[in-house]
Amino acid sequence: MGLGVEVRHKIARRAAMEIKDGMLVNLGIGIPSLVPDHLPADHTIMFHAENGIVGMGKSPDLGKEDAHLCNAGGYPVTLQVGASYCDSTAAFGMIRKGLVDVTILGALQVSESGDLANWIVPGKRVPGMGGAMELAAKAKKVIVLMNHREKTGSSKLVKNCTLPQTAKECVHMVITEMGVFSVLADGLLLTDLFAPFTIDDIKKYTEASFQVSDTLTVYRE
Amino acid sequence: MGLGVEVRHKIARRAAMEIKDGMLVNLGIGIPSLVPDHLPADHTIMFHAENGIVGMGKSPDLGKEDAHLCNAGGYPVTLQVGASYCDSTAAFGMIRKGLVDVTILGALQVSESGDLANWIVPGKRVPGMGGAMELAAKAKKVIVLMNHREKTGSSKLVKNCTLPQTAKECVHMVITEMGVFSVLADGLLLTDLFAPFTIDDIKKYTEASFQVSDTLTVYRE
Amino acid sequence: MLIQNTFDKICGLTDITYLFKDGMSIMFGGFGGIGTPPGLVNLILDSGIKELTLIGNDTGFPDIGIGKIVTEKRAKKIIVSHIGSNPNAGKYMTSGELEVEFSPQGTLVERMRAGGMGLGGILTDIGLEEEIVNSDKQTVTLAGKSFLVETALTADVSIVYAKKADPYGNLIFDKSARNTNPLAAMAGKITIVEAAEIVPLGTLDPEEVVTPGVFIDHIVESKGVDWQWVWE
Amino acid sequence: MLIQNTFDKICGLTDITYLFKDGMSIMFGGFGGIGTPPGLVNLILDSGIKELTLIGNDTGFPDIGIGKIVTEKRAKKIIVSHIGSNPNAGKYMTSGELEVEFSPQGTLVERMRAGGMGLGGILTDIGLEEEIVNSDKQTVTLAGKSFLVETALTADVSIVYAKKADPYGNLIFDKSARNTNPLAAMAGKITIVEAAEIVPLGTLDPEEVVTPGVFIDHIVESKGVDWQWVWE
Repeated sequence: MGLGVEVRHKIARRAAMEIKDGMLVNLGIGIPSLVPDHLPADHTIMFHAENGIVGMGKSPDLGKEDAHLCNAGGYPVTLQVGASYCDSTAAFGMIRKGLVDVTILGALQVSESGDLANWIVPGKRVPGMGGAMELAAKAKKVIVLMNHREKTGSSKLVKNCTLPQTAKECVHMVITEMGVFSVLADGLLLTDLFAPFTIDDIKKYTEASFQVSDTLTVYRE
Repeated sequence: MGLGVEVRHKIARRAAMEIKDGMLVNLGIGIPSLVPDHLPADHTIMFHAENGIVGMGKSPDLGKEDAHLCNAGGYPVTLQVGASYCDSTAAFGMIRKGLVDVTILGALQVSESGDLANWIVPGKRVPGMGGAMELAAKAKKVIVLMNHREKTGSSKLVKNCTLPQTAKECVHMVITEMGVFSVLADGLLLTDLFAPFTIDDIKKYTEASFQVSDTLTVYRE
Repeated sequence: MLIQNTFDKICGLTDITYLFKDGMSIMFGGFGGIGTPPGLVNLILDSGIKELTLIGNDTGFPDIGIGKIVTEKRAKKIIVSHIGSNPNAGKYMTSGELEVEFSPQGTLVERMRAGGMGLGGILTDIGLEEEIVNSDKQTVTLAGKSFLVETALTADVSIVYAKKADPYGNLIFDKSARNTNPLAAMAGKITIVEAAEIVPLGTLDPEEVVTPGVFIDHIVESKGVDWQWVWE
Repeated sequence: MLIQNTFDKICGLTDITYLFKDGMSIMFGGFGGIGTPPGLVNLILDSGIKELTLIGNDTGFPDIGIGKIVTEKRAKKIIVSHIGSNPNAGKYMTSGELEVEFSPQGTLVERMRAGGMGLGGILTDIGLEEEIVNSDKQTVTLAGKSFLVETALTADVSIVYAKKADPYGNLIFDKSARNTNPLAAMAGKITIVEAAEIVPLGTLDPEEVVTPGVFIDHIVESKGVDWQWVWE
């Protein structure tokens, strides 16, 4: 995402605040994978992987990798206590039934009404949706972590998605390097501001319209 | 079925001839349950139970029953070597996919074209179809073991079923105390005759029309 | 060994009485009573609730499994594949006291699974030409072949029986008492498991877990059956 | 220990070469190459067959899993949820050499399972409003809610990878290498398993068997992977 390590961890730390004990959580690749670093050591959160793990732990120590114990990206992981394996239908049954409490994923665009586009750039990159549609449509809470803007400078928080949609009105929260937005029935609400960015900065760089919370939390550097 | 022990075993012995090594076989209650008594001791046939057993063995010795290891009728069984348990969806997936090689079951009526009625007597007995529809419709070979006639004397091999049908054109073979019929594309063929019954006896007591095989096998008593 | 109640799922029967209400739907695991949770059946009876819709493989025997609830006339409707082993069910059906929806066994269990998996339903050709099955159902034609639309089943509460449960609700079952339990376990809006044994977190092999704990809301310990089996 | 080939299912790779033909459909287990049978992938490559339709979760990596077959341009069509980890698949798709049918991952695996379970398909609301998913598909309305009709998938041959197989074909899998293998194992008209270990009949616990042997036609012993994992 072209963000520095500190900013990436700032975003991950804020996302971690949305996760409570006992929840089932699915993390996408990139910044979302940093979220566990910001959870209490004695948490009882269970991590879900689309390839059939409930209770996926952190990366193994170097040399302790098991080629048959990997995350959905194909990289070695370990198990949490109380974990289980299942086949892919059960892994997605949990998602479709709404048992994933929080999914944290990246995005290409998010619209004012919470539409998500995160899987295709027509004519450029067509990787396939993988499990993104199920996660986006069915997780109880969908949190998007993304750069506020494209490399070209254009806003990724848009009035309407111009890229093909992954799922409609599915995003609950967007966290960027500038701040945190909640997607409410009447539109976006800026709830958190990451200094040194100002509300004016965000207004300038955001295509979507948004309200500012009366109880805006401002994070100093 | 009101048949004597010897006759019941004669029917079961004939049915056993249709089962070959390596087959997956589902047996109904009543006479079908006697079939294993007539298989070679070293057979490699696997028995299927709708409640989730592949490799169901014979009844346990008295006092060795396990309430959690029972057949679909709720009576204790044992396991064959190589057995496995599964849930009810897998037990029926095997049936629907056509992996049950032979099912042997009872019937109220069988028609000339192999329609089966074996689950309901309207206004009298409506037990529900259980797994009969899947087994009748999808097993590779459906063998019906039944009395040739009702207690009232009327034929159970009929031109058209008057009782509600379990599945259409599904029966491949019918074995009664009088003989054995194959259901062919052009109708019933009597292939085996159990003496002392004669072809004339069968003609007299059978509503369905049938041909007699050129190579009729006659079983002396 | 002391079991830590890490996920607040382990409880006593009295803790969950509040879940049971008149008119609710209850899905149950079990096949001919085998694998139906005896303590939860008694809890339902003791709670006095009525006008229930019961969903499961069959109605057990008159004094075994879910059959006890049917016998006591607590159900207004049952969705099952079979009532042959419980004459009371047939009697109440005939007298008009009990509505019965029959589903072929393989279809019924797929409908239960579909509910648990968040699907709308399944397509099957079983019963396509049998009126008891096909009446009032939509059909879909795929590549020239017709299929019945069979709808997913869910329930307000599912009750299941397991051999072992850990505090997360990971379950393993006992031989042929598995049957419909893994399906009912997934299809409840709330699922209660009665386990013969509750074991510490981390003691079940992750490979052997049949039902992942995420599907389970409440865990109670079983005191075993209080009925006599038909073969006893 | 000597393994008795009681069911004539255990064989060498050369015994099953005859099963592979140009233009056939092949379903494969595995997720990002993990759990895809390496020996059977090589057998397919060595057999020289082409114009294949491949069905499975994804196209692996260029030199890992089913990706090797895609890279060698042996496929004319793939039915997958994802090709992102194999740039060759994207390149051939763009150049028109490879037809790609994308199915959301959870839908894809239910379609595979439905094929194995003898169902016509399933109903889901995933992708109902997304054109890549809903185009040319029928919808069914149940209680006012719309669902897509997603058709069952089967294949001429399925290839799967297991940790252990017994002579009947009863299978257990290895950690997250289970993934789509139990589904592919059921959905093939013919299913071949490559097992890390073949064990005597009766040595697998009947409770731990994930895939019952009745779904398996041929069993070969694995020599392990001949590729380097992305993290190595």
